[in-house]
Amino acid sequence: MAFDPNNVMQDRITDIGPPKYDKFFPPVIRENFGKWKYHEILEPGVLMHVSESGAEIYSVRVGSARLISTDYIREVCNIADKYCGGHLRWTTRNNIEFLVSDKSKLQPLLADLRGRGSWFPIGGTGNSITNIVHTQGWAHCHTPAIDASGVVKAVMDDLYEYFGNHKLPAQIRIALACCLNMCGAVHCSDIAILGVHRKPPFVENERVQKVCEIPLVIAACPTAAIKPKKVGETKSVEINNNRCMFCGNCYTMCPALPLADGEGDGIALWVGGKVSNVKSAPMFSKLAVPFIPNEPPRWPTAVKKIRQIIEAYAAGARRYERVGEWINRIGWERFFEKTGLEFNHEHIDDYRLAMTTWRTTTQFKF
Amino acid sequence: MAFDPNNVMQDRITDIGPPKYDKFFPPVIRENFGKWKYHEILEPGVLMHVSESGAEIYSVRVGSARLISTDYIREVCNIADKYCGGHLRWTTRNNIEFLVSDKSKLQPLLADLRGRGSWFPIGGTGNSITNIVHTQGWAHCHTPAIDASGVVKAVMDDLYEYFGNHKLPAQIRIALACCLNMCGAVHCSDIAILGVHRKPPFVENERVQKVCEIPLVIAACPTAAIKPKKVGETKSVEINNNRCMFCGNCYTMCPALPLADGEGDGIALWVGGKVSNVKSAPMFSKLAVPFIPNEPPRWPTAVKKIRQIIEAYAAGARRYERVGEWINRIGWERFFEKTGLEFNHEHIDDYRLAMTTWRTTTQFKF
Amino acid sequence: MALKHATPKLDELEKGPWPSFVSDVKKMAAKGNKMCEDWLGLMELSYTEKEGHWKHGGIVGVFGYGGGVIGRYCDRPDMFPNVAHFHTIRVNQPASKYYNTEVLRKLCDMWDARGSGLTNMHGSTGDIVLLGTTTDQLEPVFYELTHDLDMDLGGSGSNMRTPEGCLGMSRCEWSCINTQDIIYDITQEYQDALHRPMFPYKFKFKASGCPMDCVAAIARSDCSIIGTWRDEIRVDQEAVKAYTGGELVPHAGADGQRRDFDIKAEVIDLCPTHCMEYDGKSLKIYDEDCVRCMHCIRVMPRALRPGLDRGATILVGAKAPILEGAQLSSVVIPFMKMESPYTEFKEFVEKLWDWWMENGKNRERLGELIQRLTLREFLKAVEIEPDPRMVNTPRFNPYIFYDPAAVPGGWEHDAAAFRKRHQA
Amino acid sequence: MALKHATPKLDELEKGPWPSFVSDVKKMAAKGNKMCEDWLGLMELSYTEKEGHWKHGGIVGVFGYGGGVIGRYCDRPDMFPNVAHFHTIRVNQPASKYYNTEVLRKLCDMWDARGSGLTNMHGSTGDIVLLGTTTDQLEPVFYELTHDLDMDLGGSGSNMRTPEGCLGMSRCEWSCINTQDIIYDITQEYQDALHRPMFPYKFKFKASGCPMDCVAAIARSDCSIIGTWRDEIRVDQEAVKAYTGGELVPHAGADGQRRDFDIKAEVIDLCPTHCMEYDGKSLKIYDEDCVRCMHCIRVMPRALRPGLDRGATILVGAKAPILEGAQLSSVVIPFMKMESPYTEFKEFVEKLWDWWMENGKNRERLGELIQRLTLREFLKAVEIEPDPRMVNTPRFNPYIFYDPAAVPGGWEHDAAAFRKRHQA
Ligand code: SRM
Ligand code: SRM
Ligand code: SRM
Ligand code: SRM
Ligand code: SF4
Ligand code: SF4
Ligand code: SF4
Ligand code: SF4
Ligand code: SF4
Ligand code: SF4
Ligand code: SF4
Ligand code: SF4
Repeated sequence: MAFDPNNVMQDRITDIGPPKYDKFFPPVIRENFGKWKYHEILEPGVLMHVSESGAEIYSVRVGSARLISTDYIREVCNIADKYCGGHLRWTTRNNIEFLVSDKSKLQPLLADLRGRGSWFPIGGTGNSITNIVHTQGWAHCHTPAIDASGVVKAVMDDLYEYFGNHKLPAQIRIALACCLNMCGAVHCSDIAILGVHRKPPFVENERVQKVCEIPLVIAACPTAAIKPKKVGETKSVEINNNRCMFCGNCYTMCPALPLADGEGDGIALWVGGKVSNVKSAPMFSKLAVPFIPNEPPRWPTAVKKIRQIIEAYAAGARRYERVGEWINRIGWERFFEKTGLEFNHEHIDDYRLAMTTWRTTTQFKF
Repeated sequence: MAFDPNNVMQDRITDIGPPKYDKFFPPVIRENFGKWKYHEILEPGVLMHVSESGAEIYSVRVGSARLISTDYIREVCNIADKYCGGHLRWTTRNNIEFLVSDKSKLQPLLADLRGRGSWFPIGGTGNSITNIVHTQGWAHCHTPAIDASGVVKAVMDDLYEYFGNHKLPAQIRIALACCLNMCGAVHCSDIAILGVHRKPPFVENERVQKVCEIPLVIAACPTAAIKPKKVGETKSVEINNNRCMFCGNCYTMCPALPLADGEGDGIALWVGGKVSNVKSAPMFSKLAVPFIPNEPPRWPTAVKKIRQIIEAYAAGARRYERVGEWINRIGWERFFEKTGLEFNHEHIDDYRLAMTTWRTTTQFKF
Repeated sequence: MALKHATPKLDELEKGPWPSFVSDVKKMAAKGNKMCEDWLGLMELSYTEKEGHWKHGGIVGVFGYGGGVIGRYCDRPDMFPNVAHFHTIRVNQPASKYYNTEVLRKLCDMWDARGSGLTNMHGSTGDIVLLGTTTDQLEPVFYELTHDLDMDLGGSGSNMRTPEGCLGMSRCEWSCINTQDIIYDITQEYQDALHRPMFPYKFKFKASGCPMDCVAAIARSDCSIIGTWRDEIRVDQEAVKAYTGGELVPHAGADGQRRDFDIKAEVIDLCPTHCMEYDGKSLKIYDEDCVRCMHCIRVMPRALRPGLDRGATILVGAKAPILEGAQLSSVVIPFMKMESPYTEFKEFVEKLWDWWMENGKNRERLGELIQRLTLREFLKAVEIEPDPRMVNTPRFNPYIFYDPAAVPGGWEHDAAAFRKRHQA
Repeated sequence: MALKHATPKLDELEKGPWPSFVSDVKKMAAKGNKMCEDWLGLMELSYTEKEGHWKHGGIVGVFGYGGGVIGRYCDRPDMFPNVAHFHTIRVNQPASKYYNTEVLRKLCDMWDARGSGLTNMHGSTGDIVLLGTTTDQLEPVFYELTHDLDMDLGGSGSNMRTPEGCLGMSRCEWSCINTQDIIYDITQEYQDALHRPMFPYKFKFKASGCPMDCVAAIARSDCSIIGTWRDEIRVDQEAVKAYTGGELVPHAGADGQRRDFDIKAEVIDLCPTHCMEYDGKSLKIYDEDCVRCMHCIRVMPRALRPGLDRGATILVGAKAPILEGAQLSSVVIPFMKMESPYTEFKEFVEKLWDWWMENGKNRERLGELIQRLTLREFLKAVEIEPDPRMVNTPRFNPYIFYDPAAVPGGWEHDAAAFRKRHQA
C-alpha cells in the first residue's frame, strides 16, 4: 500500500534498522566469509583476495566525488550489472569497489571504466593517495569556512598522478573538514585541510534572546570568552575578542552570532597524523600552514602548498614511512626547511596541553 | 678588627659575592683549564683526566653523608693536606673529590681512605649508584613527611655494593625529597624517594587570621580546595577534603594548617626519570609505588622495594640503558611484572595533563 | 542547455581528470531538476562571496524519531526558491556498504521523486546521505524507505550515531572479529538510542577487524572496537623463503611489482619492539614482545597471519576538537572475546552509558567526561580493574588522591593530641 | 659517653657501611656540643613519633639582606632548649665547589664558635649550608664571613637563588662553555637580585658545559645554560681503530675494564638519529643530522670530541611541581655564543625579568607564567623569533589566536552588509 498523507501512522514501520550486512553479498563472499587467506594488489586499484578454499574475488576500486547524483549511481549500477552480477560496495573513504567474481570479466571491466571519460579513475590502493575524506562545505552546511567538494576536486585534479599508482613511500591519507567541528575527522590525517574562521562572531543583540539559550551559548565557549550582557531590557551576550580563537562553537549553539566572512575565512593545513597502529601509534595532525585565503573556484595556493609537502615527503621518506613518521625521523626543523614552509607564532601551541609540545631537551638539528 | 655587637654597621662589607671559582684551584687545574683532552676511570671512584699538555690530574671520589660536622670536615682537610696539597672539591651530588696532582700519592691516598673505617667509601663513578641527592627531612625543615638523612643512610647501606663498582648497565641516579616541594629535584631521577602526606590539613581557626594571609593561602592550592570561611567573628578558611591531594602548599603559606601525621605520612617511589640528553631526552620520573608507611629508623620496606627495582633493571637492561630507557623498551606492563610491583588506581594520572598519559593505541604486550 | 543561473566559477571545476560533481549536478539540472538548478546557483553565489548560504538547521524530522534528518533552509529563498527547504536525510547504510544494483535503483527512483536527486555516498559517519528535500516529503520518504526498501534512518542529534565498521571478514584475511555482525547487532539492539535522543551528546561506535583500523575507529568513535589476538603470529617459513627469494611480491604489491625485498631492512629492523630475528633460513618471532602492530604481516601477508585466539581491544573517548580538544580513544579493555550475542560487551556499554547519562553535562562527550571526572572514576563505574595497558606511562605528578579508607583514621587529625606533641 | 638523650632508634643508623651522620653528630655531642646533643634528642623524638619538630620559619636575617637565612624554631623548646633557635645560613659556594683546606678550616672554626658545628656540604641549590644557630649570632657570622673568609650569603626567598654550574673547563674535556666564569659573572652582576627580594618568586640559574648536564640545569633552573657546538664532531680515526681493536677501554672505563667493544651495537645502532656509519675502517658522521646527544663521544672519548664552534643552548622554565606541576626547561635560544662579559645573554635575562616582574603573580615561577600567558607572549617580550627548535611538535589543536592585524578589517564585521547577503 502506498503512503497516505492523511493517515501518516497507517501501518507504520519503525526501528527496523538497516538491511543485514550480508543481504547484498555476492555469493563468493557469502561462501568465503572469514576464510580469506591472502590478497594481492594486481595493479593500482585492482585487488585480488584469495580464500582458503581457493576461491578468488577481484575488487576494482574507483574514485568518486562522493557528492553524486542518482543518475551517476544508475550508471554505476549499469556497470556493476554488466561485470559484477550487480554487486558493488563503497569503501570507508568513499571510493566505489566493483566486486568481480568472474575473472574473465576483470579486463573488460577495466577497459570499460577507462572508456568512460573522467568519471571512474582507477586506483586508491596501496602506496597511493586515495580519495579525500571530506564534508559538506557550502553545499549543505551552515558553519563552513570553506567549500568541501570544490577544494577536494581541485586538490585531486592536481594529485591525480598519485591516485593511480604506487610510487609513494607509503600511503598518504588526506582529509578535509570545512570547520573546526571536523566532521571529516581530519585530526589524524597525513595531510589535513581545515576550514578556519579568523573573525570573532558579531552579536545580533536583538536576536540572541529570541533564538538562543544563553547559558548554553556561554558554556559552549572553550576559552570562556562569552559573558551574559543586558542591552536595555533584552538579554544578550558579550564576547571578549581577545579570548576568541574563532572555533565557531557558539555559533553552532546560536545563529545570532555569525562569524563567517569572505575575507576572514580560509584554509589551514595540517600534517603528520595517522590512524593505523602499524609500526607507530596513531598520531594527531600538526599545524603546517596556519592560513591560506579562500580562493574559489580552484584554491591554487592550497593546492600548491599541498604539493610542496607531498614532493618533499616523496623525496625524503623511506619505504613504509608515513608522513608523520618521516617528520619524526628528520625533525620539525628539517620539515620546514625541506618543504619551504614558514614557521611562525601560530605554530606554537598555546592551548591546554601546550607545555607538552615544548622542546625540553638540547637535542635538535642546526 | 673583630665584630662589634654594639656597632653592627661598622666597616660593613656586603654584596661581595662568593670567592672566585679559580681561587682554590690546584696549580695543574689552573694551568690546564679548558685544555683537558680525555679522561679515564682507572677504577671505581678514581678518575684520571689528561690534558693536551700531557698533564694529569687524579680525582678520588668518596661518598659523604652531606649532613656533616666541622670535625668531619677537618678530617677531610687532614687527608687533603697529606695527599692533595690541600686541594679538594665537592661534586654536584655531594660526594667529595680529593684532587691528586702527584701521581705517587694516589695509591697511598686510597690505602689511607680504606683504613678509616666506613667514613670514606670510594666510588660513585661510571655505572655505579652514586650518592643520593637529598634534603632536610626531620633534621631541619618544617614541612617534611619523612626524614631525609636516615632514609638515605638505610638505602645506601643496602646498595653499598653498587656504589663501589661498575656492574650496572648504566648509572643509576637516586634522589630523595621529604615533601612535594621536591627540593631534591627528584622529578627527573632514575629512582626517586618522595615523602608524601595523606591527610588533608586541619584548620586551626583561631590561629589562621593571626598567622596567615588568607588570600595567599587560597591561591596556594593547586586544586582550589580552599575557600574563605567565617567562624563567628574570626576569618578563617575551609578545606574541601575531596579536592585535597595533600601537597602541603597551603601549609607552606600558613602554619595554622598542619597536615603532617605519623600514620598518614610515608614514602612514594618513582622511577625512570633522567636529566642528561644522552641518547634519549630528559624524562620525568613516573610513579612506581604509591605509598610505603614511615618505618624509622631503617625504612625496611622502602629499602626492599628499591632493591626489587634495581635488581629487575640490572637483570633486564642493556648496556647504556638508563632505567627509563629500559622501561620504555619493555613497556610498563612488563615493568610491573618484572619488579613484582602492583599497578593500581593511584598510578593512573588524574591531574591536568592526564589525557596525555593514556594508551591511545592497540600496541601493548599481553 | 541554458540553465537558470550562470555558473562561470563552478564551471572551472568541470576541468581536470578527477570526477566533477559540478558536471554531474549540471546534467541533473539540464534534465529539468529544479532543485539541482537552484542549488548550482546558490553554490555559485557562495563561490563569489566566499560565504555559505545555509541557515541554521531547524528542528524537522519524522514522527516518533528524534534524529535522522538535518533541517536546512537557504538564506536567499528570494533568489533560489527551489532550495528554500533543503533538508538532509540520513539513511542507515548496511554495515560496510555492500549493495546490489536493485536496491540502489529503488533508492534512486524514490529520491528522484521525493528529493533533489543528490546524495553523499557516504557521509563521514557512514550513512547514506540524501541531500535536500522539503519538509512535506519527510514522512513519505520514511514510509517508502521502511516499506519498500527495508531501510531505516540513521542517527543525528544527541543519539547513538549510526555505527560502522571496516569490511572485516567479508573480504579481509586479517579480521580478528566479525566487525559487520558486531555493528549490525549493536545497531539493532540499540534502535531506541539511535532514533530517540537520550544522551548528553552524540555517541559513536566503530569497529575495525584489526589494528590497521580501516574505519578509523580510534580517531572517531566514543567506543572503538578493534580486533586483535593473544597468541602467536602464524608463520609459514616456506612463504618467508619465497619472499626473501624474490618469488613473492612484498607488501602484496602495495609498493608496486617489486622483488628486491630486504627482509632485514624492511621487516626485522622496522618491528617497533625488535622482537624478530632472521638467520637467513627461518624467521623467529618473540611473540611475548610483539605489540601486534601488523607491520610484518602486511609486508609478508602470505607468510605471516594473525594468531587464532582472537578478540577485541576496547578503547573509549575519541572525538573531534570541540569542546576540550581532540581525543583519540584510550584502552580500557585490553582484550575481550567478541562472540554473538556480545553479552559481555553490551553489559560494559550499558554501565558506561548509565555513568555518562548520570554525570555528563549537556554536550559533553564521553572522552571529555572522563577527563573531567578522571579515568579512575570511569573504571570504577564500569567495574574494570586498572591495568598498565591502559596507560602509556603512570602519573609523573605527585598529586595523588589517596583513598582515605587506606589511611589510619582516614582524613581526621586529632588536633589536640597534635598540639600536645607540637607547640604552635 | 652518656649523652643527655638516649637515642636507641638513631643508634640503629650507626650500623652499616655507608658513612653515618648519627655517629658523626654523636661525636660532636660527646665533645660537649650542646646544640648537637639536643638536636639528637629532637631527631630521636621525630623517629619515635614519625613527625618533624620544627616550626614554620620566622623572618630572620642580616641587616640589609632579604635572604640567605632560613629561620627555624623547635616546637619543643621545653625538651630541647639548645635548639630552640636553629636557623640555617646559606653561604654562597665558589662555583663548582673547589676549596683549599685553609678556607675550610677557617669556616669550621667560625662555625664551631658561632653555630651548631653542623653543615650540609652542600645544599641542593649549591650553597654551603650552615645548619643551626641563634638569631644573635647571625650578624657576627655575616661579619666574619665577609671580613675573614671573603664569603657572602647565598639566596633564599623571592630572590635570584645562588647560581651553580658543573665543573666545566676546570676538569672536563667536554665543556663547550666556561660554566664557572658564567656562574661567577652572573652571581656578581646580580648581587642585588640575589640578596634583596625583587621577584614574584625564586629564580634559579644553572649552567652545564655540555648536554650531559651534570648540574641538572634542565630540571632545576628557571634559566638553564647548556653548552653545545654548531660544527662537526672532531674524529680521530686512529683512536676509533684503537677502540675497535680493543686497545682502548670503551666508555672511559665506566662499565669496567672491558675490551669487548662492539662499535656497531654500542655506538652506530644507539645513535638516536642514526647519523653514523662504520665500514670497518673509518667512522663517518653525518653531522647535519647529529643532535649532539654526546653518546658516541662518551663511549669513545679519545676518538671523538665536540666541535669547536661552541656556545650554549638557553632553556627556561624548569621547576618542581608546586604549583602547576613540574616542568623541564624549554629551548628558547637554540644557540648563543657565551663570551665574557656575556652582554647578549644579560640583555636577554633582563628582558625576561622585566616581563616576569610585570606579569608574574605572587609565587608564580617563570615556567608557570609562560604557561599562563603563552610561549608566544614570552618570545615577544624577549624579542626572539619563533623557531621550530623551540618545540617538539607544532600545535595539534586548531584553536589558533590569529593576529587581527593580518585579517582584512581586523575583528570587525559589517553586520548590515552581512545581513544583506544573508537573510536571518
Ligand atoms: C577498503 C578499506 C576498508 C573498507 O571497509 O572500506 C580498506 C581495505 C584494505 N586495507 Fe585499509 N582500507 C580502508 C581504509 C583504511 C583506513 C581508514 C582511512 O584511511 O580513513 C586506514 C587508516 C589510515 C591511517 O592510518 O591514517 C587504513 C589503513 C591500512 C593499512 C596501514 C597502512 C599504514 O602504513 O599505516 C594497511 C596495511 C597496508 O596497506 O600496508 C591497510 C590494508 C588494507 C587491506 C590490504 C586489507 C586486506 O588485506 O584486504 C585492504 C586493501 C588495501 C588497499 O587499498 O591497498 N589499511 N585503511 C578502506 C579503503 C579506503 C579507500 O577507499 O581508500
Ligand atoms: C663530578 C660531576 C660534575 C660536578 O660538577 O660535580 C660529574 C662528572 C662527570 N660526568 Fe656527570 N658528573 C656529575 C653529575 C652528573 C649529573 C647530575 C646528577 O646526577 O644530579 C648527571 C645527569 C644525571 C641524569 O641524567 O639523571 C650526569 C650525567 C653524566 C653522563 C650521562 C650518563 C647517562 O647515561 O645519561 C655522563 C656520560 C657518562 O657517564 O657516560 C657524565 C660524565 C661525566 C664525566 C665523565 C665528564 C668528564 O669527562 O669528566 C665526569 C666523570 C663521570 C663519572 O663520575 O664517572 N655525566 N653527571 C658530577 C658528579 C656527581 C657525583 O658525585 O656522582
Ligand atoms: C554529514 C556529516 C559530514 C559529511 O559531509 O559527511 C556531518 C555534518 C554535520 N556535523 Fe558532523 N557530520 C558528519 C560526521 C562527523 C564526524 C565523523 C564521524 O562521525 O566519523 C565527526 C568527528 C567525529 C566526532 O564525532 O567527534 C563530526 C563532528 C561534528 C561535531 C563536533 C563534535 C565534537 O564533539 O567535537 C559537530 C558539532 C556539534 O555536534 O554540534 C558536528 C555537527 C555537524 C552538523 C550537524 C552541523 C551542526 O553544527 O549542527 C553538520 C550538518 C551538515 C549538514 O547540513 O548536512 N559534527 N561529524 C557527517 C555525518 C554523515 C553521516 O551520518 O554519515
Ligand atoms: C636547603 C634546601 C634543601 C637541602 O637540604 O638542600 C631547601 C630547603 C627548603 N626549600 Fe627548597 N631547598 C633547597 C633546594 C631546592 C631545590 C633544588 C635546587 O634548587 O636545585 C628545589 C627544586 C627546584 C626548584 O626550585 O623548582 C626546591 C624547591 C622548593 C620549593 C618548590 C618551589 C616550586 O616552585 O616548586 C619550595 C616551596 C616554596 O618555595 O615555598 C621550597 C622551600 C624550601 C624551604 C624554604 C621550606 C619552605 O617551605 O619554606 C626549605 C627550608 C628547609 C630548611 O629548613 O632548611 N623549595 N628547593 C635546598 C637549598 C640549599 C641551597 O641553597 O643550596
Ligand atoms: S565540518 Fe563543519 S562545516 Fe563541515 S560539515 Fe561538519 S559542521 Fe558543517
Ligand atoms: S568562536 Fe569559539 S572561542 Fe570565539 S567566542 Fe565563540 S565559542 Fe568562544
Ligand atoms: S623537600 Fe620539603 S621537607 Fe624537604 S627540605 Fe624541601 S621543603 Fe623541606
Ligand atoms: S594540601 Fe594542597 S591540595 Fe590540600 S588543601 Fe592544601 S594546598 Fe590544597
Ligand atoms: S581493519 Fe584490518 S580487518 Fe579491517 S579491513 Fe582493515 S586490515 Fe582488514
Ligand atoms: S606485528 Fe609488529 S610488533 Fe609484532 S612482530 Fe610484527 S612487526 Fe613486530
Ligand atoms: S656537563 Fe658536560 S662539561 Fe659539565 S661536567 Fe658534565 S660532561 Fe663535563
Ligand atoms: S652525538 Fe649523538 S646524535 Fe650525534 S652522532 Fe653522536 S650519537 Fe649520534
